[in-house]
Amino acid sequence: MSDPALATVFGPSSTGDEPELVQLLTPDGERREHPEYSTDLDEAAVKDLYRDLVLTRRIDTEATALQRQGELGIWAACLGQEAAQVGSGRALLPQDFAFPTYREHGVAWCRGVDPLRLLGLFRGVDQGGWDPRESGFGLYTIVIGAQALHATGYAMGLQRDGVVGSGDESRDAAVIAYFGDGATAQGDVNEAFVWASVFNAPVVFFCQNNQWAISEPIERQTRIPLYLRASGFGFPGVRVDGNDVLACHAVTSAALRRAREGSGPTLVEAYTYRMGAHTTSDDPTRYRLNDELAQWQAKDPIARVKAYLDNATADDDFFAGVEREADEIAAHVREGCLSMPDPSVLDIFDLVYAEQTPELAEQKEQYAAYLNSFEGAH
Amino acid sequence: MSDPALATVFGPSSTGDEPELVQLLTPDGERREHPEYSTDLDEAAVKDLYRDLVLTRRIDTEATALQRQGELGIWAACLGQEAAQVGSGRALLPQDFAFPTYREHGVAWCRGVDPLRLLGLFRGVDQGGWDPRESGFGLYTIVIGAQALHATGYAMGLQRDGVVGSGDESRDAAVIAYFGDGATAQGDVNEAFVWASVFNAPVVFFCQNNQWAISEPIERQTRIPLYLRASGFGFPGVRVDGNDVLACHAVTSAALRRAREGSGPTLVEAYTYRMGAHTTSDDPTRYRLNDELAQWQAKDPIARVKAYLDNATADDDFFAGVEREADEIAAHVREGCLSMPDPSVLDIFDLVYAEQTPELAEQKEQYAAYLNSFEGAH
Amino acid sequence: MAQITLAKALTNGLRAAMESDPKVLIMGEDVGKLGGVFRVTDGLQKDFGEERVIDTPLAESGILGTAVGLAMRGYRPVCEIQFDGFVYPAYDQIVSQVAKLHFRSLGKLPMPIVVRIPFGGGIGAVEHHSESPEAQFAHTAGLKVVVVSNPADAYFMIQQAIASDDPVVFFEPKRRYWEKAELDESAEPVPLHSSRVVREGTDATVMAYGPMVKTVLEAAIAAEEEGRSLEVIDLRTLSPLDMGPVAESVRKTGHAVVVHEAVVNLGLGAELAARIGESCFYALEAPVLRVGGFDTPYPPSRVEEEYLPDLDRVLDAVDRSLAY
Amino acid sequence: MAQITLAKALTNGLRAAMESDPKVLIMGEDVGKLGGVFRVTDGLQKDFGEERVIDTPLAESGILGTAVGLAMRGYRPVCEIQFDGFVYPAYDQIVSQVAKLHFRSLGKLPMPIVVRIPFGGGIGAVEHHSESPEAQFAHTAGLKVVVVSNPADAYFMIQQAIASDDPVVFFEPKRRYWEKAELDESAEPVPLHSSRVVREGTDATVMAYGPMVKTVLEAAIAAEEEGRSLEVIDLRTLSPLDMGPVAESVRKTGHAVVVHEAVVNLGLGAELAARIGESCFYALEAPVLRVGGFDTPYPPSRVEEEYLPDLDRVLDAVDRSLAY
Ligand SMILES: Cc1ncc(C[n+]2csc(CCOP(=O)(O)OP(=O)(O)O)c2C)c(N)n1
Ligand SMILES: Cc1ncc(C[n+]2csc(CCOP(=O)(O)OP(=O)(O)O)c2C)c(N)n1
Ligand SMILES: [Mg+2]
Ligand SMILES: [Mg+2]
Repeated sequence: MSDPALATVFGPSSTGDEPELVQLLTPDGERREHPEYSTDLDEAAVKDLYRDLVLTRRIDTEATALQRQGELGIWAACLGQEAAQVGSGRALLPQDFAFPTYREHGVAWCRGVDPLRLLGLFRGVDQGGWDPRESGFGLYTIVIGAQALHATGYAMGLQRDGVVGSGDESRDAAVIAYFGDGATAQGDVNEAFVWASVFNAPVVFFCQNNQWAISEPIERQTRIPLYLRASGFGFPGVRVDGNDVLACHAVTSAALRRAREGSGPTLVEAYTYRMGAHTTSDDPTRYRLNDELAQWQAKDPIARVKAYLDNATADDDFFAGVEREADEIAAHVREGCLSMPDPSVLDIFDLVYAEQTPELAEQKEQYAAYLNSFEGAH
Repeated sequence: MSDPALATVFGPSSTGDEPELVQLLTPDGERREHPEYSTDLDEAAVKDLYRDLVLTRRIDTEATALQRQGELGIWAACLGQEAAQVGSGRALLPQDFAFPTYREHGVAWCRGVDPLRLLGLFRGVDQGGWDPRESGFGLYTIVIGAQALHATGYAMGLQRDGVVGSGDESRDAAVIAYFGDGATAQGDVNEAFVWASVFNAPVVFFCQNNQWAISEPIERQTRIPLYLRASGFGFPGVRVDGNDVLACHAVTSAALRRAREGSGPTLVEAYTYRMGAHTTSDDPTRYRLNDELAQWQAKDPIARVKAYLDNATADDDFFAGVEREADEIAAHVREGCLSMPDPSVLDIFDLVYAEQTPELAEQKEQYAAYLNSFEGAH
Repeated sequence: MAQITLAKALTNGLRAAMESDPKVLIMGEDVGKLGGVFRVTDGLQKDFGEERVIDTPLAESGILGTAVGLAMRGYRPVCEIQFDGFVYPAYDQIVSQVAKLHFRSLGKLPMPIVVRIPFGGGIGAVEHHSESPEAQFAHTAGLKVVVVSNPADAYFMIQQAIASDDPVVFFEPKRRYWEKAELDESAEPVPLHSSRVVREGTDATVMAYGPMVKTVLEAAIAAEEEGRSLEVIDLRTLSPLDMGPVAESVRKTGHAVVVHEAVVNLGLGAELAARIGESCFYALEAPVLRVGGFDTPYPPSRVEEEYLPDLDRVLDAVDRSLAY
Repeated sequence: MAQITLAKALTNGLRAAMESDPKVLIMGEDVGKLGGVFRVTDGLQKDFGEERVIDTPLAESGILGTAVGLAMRGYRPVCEIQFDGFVYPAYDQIVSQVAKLHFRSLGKLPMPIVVRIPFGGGIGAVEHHSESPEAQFAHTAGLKVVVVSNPADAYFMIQQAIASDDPVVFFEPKRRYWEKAELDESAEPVPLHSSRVVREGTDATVMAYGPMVKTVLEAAIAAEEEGRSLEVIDLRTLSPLDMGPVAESVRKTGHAVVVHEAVVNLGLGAELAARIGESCFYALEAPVLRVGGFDTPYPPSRVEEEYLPDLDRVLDAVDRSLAY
C-alpha cells in the first residue's frame, strides 16, 4: 500500500524500519558474529549443507521441468527458500518430527525422504507416498495452517511420552511446524500458538516469510514483523535471515534445544523470498515487479555459501562432485517420475478406513463388475 | 496449575507478577491519578454511572431470580462485571456500534435497550428481540468469538462509509467488540485481530477477563496477561481495572476516540471477576474456592462508587432515588417477563428468509392444517 | 441389576476404556474438575490425572487439530464438543484432516479419534444448543457416525468407538442423559455398526436413532392401542448404515417411516428413503415418509415441543403411509 | 452474438452488479491484482478500487465473519472461496451466523451475502481442490444454494444471487470455466430458484447440476443413437429445490436418475429420490437411481476420470432403471 489516501483503510505498512535479523553469513559469503547465536559447524559441515542446498534446488528445478512437460499436474517450487529449509531441516534430530506445508522439499530431503515420493502428490498418483512415522516427516498439508495444530498435538504427545526435558539427549524430542507468512492469518495457526503456550509444548513454529501468499504481499497479513506475533502469546520469536543457511541452522537448533529441554515453543520467522511463481499454475508478472526479484537474487541462499567455500578450502573437485550428484539425483527423479505406476481406482475403496465398511466393499465389487462389463464388450 | 511437577506440560502460570492496571478509583472509593488516562467526569456524571451500575445489577439480579422461579430457561449473570460494562458502554456515542456476547446486560442498558428485550432469548420466546440497528447494539452472540469478526467487518463498513477520521466528530464512528477471556483462544478472535490490524479498522476489542471460562481458569487460555496479545498483532493493548467504572470509561473513551480518528484498533483487557456462576445452570463450587470470591467482593464495582459519592455531596435522597428506580425497573422486568407472549410455531416459517421459499410456505400450510386437524378432534 | 442413567453409563464406559488402554485421552472444554457441563467425564480427571483428562483452551478447531497430532503419536483422543452447535469451528479439521488422513497416507496414519457430541433439542436451551448436525458428518467419507439411544448402548458403544481405529463421531442424545435403564456391564455387546429391531411389528417400519427412539417406541405403544403394529428400528449407526435389518423389515411391512430431529431436507431420512427405494422397490406400498425438523433454524425453546417430532407426528406419518 | 466462457460471463455479471449497486463488494484471497486464481474477478479491482475489491488476509472464517459485519452495515459482500476444499474453515460462520441471522433477528438483519465456490473435480488438481460440498449447505436452513452450468446462467444467476436479500452459496463448476457459449446479455433471465428442462425426452428423466449437466447432455445424445430418449433437467437451484419440472418429467417418463460428483451417500440424489418417491410414487416404474462419487475421499487425480460420473456410468444407470 503506497497510496497515502488509503492509510486509514489499510494499516500502516510494515516495511520501513525492518528489524535486525540474525545473520551469520552475508550475501557476499562473509561470516558474521551475532551476540546470541553462533554456529559450531566446521567447514566439512558447511560443505554438507552446500550439498543439501544444491541438491534441493536441483530436485526442485527438475520437478518444475517435469511439470512443464506435462508429467506433473502442478509443482510448488521452493526456489529461493532452500537455506531456510535445509538450515532448519538439518537442525532436527532423528527423534524429532516435522510438519510441512506443500513446499518443504528441502526439509524432506533432510529427513531422508526419497524426492521421488514427493512427486506422487503433484503427479496425482497419491496424496503422500512416504511413511511419516519412519521419516519423522508428516504429509504435505495443503489446507493452510492445519498442520500447526497437528504439530502442537504431536508435541503434547511427546510430553506424555516422557521424552521432553528428561535430560536424556538421545531421547528428548521436539516438533517443528512449517508454514508461510499467509498462514499466520489463519485461526488454526493462532490457536496452535495458544495451545503451545498454555501447554508449554515442545514445538518450534517455523514461518517462512517469503513475502507473498500467492499474489498478496505480506502487508495483507500483518502490519508488524511476523516474529513479533509470538510476544502476544508469551513465547519467544526471532527473525532470521532465511537465505542464510548457517543462521537458520543456528537459530532453529537453539529453538529445538529449548523445546526438547521442556522450555516450550519458539516462533522462528525466516525472512526469505519466493523466487519463483507460487506454483507452476501461477503467473507472478500479474502482481509483482521484476525489480524485487532482482534484489533478492543478489541474496541468493546458495551463492553465498559458494562464495564462502570458494574463499575457504573447497576446490573444484568438491563443486564438480556436488554437480555430479545433482545430475544423478535429477536423473533419478526424472526417470522415477516417468515410470511411476498409476494407481488403480479399485484401490481407493480399501484406503478409506482401517476397518473397511461392508458398504465400501460392496461398492468396490459392483464397480469392479461394471468395469469388467466393458472388458467383455471390447 | 500449582503442582511444579506439571510445569513442563502446562506452561508457567501467568499469575505472579501481574502488571499494573489502569485505576482511577480505588476499592475504597479514593480517586487515583494515572499518567496516561484521566477522566473529566464531574460528580453529576459519576452519579449517573452509579445509577447505571445499580440498575444493571438490579436487572441482573431480578433475571436470576426469575430463572430460579422457572420463568427463564437460563440466565448468564453479569454480577461483578457492571463497571466494565457500564464504563465502556457509556463511552460509546450514539453512532457507535456494540457487538456483545451473552452477558453484556450493562452495555445493553447503556445502549437504551429495554432490559425486558434481553429476557426473550433466555426465556425462549425469541433469539434477540431488539433492533440492532436502532440501538447500535448487536444480537447476543453465543458462539464464542464469532462477533469479533462481525465487529471488524462492521468497522470496515464504517471506513467505506467515510465516517472514520473525517474530522467531523458528530459523524465519525467506531465499533466495540465484547468477548471474554476464554474467547481469546478462538481462531475467530485472533483472525479479527489480524483483520483489524491490516485494515486499520476502527474497532475496540473489549475483553472482560473475569478469570474464568466456565470452570477453566485463565491459565488454561494464556500464560501471559491478555492485553499483551495485541502487541503480537501490532496494535496497542491496555489492562484496566475492570471493577473501576471511571477507569473503564476513560480507557474505552480513549480507545474509541483513536478508532474514530482513524488510528486503528485497541485491545482493552478489563480485569474483573465473575462473581456469580457462569450461568444459572452452573455450579462453581465444583471448581473454585470461596476465598477467591471473598477477595473480589472487597473490590466490588458498585461499593467503591458508593464510597466515593458518600465522601462527596451525594445525600440519602440520591441513593434512595436510585433504589426506587431500581425497584421500578425490577418490577417492569418481572411483570414484563411474566406477560411476555409465547411465539407461535407457525411464525418461524416466515422468519427464515427475506424472500420466503415455496417449500417453506408449503410446510407452514401443511403444518397449520395438521394442527387444525387436532382442533377438530377435540 | 441397578438402574443407571445414560450419562453415567457413558462415564463408566469412558472409565473402562481409560483403564484398559493408557493411550486413551479425554480432551475438551470443562471436562476436568467440572466433569463437563453434563458431568459425563465426572471424576475422570481426579482418577486419571490432568495429563489424560485435559481441560483445553476454548477453541474447537484446536481440540480436533491437536487430537490429530496426538493420534499420530499413538494416542486415542476422545474429544468432547460441549454442545452440538459448537462443533462447526472444528468442521474443517474433522472433514479435511481427521476424515482423510488414513486415506491420504495410504493407511499409514490411522485416526483413532472419537468426537463426542451431545446433540438434539428438547431441553429448553438457548440457540446453538439443540442442533442435529449428524447428516453433515455421515455425508463425509472417512468418518464413521454412531448415535446412542439408551444406557446400555452408551456404555458399550463408547468403548467400541474408542477401540475403533477409525474416527467415530459419537452422538449423545442430551435430552435422554438422565433417563435410566438397566445395564449389565458383563453382557456381550452387538457390533458397533449394527442397527437393531427394538420392537417387532407387522404393519409399518419406523426407524429412528438417538433421542427419537424413545418417542417412536411410545408411538408404537399408542398405535398398538389403535390396533396397529409398528416395527421399530434403532438405527444406531448412521455411517455406515446397516441396511440389513431395515430392508428385511420393510420387505415385511411394506411401509417405512423415518424419524429424526434434524431438518428433513437432506437429513438421514433422505438417504434411507433412497436406499429403501432401491432395495425394496417392489415391496413398498407407500413412499418412505419422513418426520423431522422443518426447514428452519432450530426455533426458540418455547416452541420446540411443536417443532420436534412427537408421538402424534409419528403416528400421523404412519397413518399417511398406511393410507396409500 | 459472441461466444463467451463461463468464467468471463461471471466476470461480466459481477461487473454489472458492481456498477448497478455501489454497496456490492468483492472479498477474498487474491481477488485483486491477480483477479483470483481463476481470473473471475479479473480487472475489477483496477476499475472499482481496493475498497470495493478487497484482497483479504488468508483466513476464510475471517472473510465470512467480516462479511457478516459488512452486511449489517448495508453492504453486499460477494466472498470468493478460492477452492471448494477451503470453505470449511468458514463453515461455522456460514451455518451458525450467515444462515441464522435473519431468523435470529426476527428479520431485522438480512444477510445479502454471496459465497462463491469454484467446485468439483476433473481438472487434475491436488487434494482439497476437487470437492463437492453442496449438500452440507443445502441441508442448512437459512441458506440458499444454486449451481451454474453454463455461461448464460453464470451471467444472470450471479447478478440475481447478489440482488437476493438472502445468503446464497453460489457453486461454479471449475472444470467448465473455460467452456464457451453464446450469451445474450439483454435476454430476460428465468427466476434464480428454478430448474429447467434442457433437453426433452420421453423414456427417462436424468437430473444434474453444474459440471454434470454437460456430461448428462452428452449421455442423452449417445442414448438417442441407441434409440433412447432422455429428458435432461438442469436443477440450477439446490435450496430450495424446484420440484415442479422434476415431478412433471418423472410422471411422464416413469424413470429417474440423479447425477452429481458428490458422494452418493446423503448427496442431493438422496433428497431427490425421497421427494420423487413422495410426489411420483405411482408413476415410478423403477427406483430413483443415483450416480455419483463413491464413499471415499476425492482420489488422486490420476484416477479421477474413473471416479467421476461419466457418460457410460450415466447410461448404465439409465439402462438399469429401464430394466426394471
Ligand atoms: C485454507 C486454505 N485457503 C486457501 C488456500 C489456497 N492457497 C494455497 S497456497 C496459498 C497461499 C499461501 O501463502 P503462504 O502461507 O505465505 O505460503 P507460501 O505459499 O507462500 O509458501 C493459498 C491462499 C489453501 N490452500 N488453504
Ligand atoms: C464455540 C463455542 N464453544 C463452546 C461454547 C460453550 N461455552 C459457552 S460460554 C463458555 C465460556 C466462555 O468463557 P469466556 O469467553 O471467558 O466468557 P465468560 O462466559 O466468562 O463471560 C463456553 C465454553 C460456546 N458457547 N461456543
Ligand atoms: Mg508466503
Ligand atoms: Mg471469562
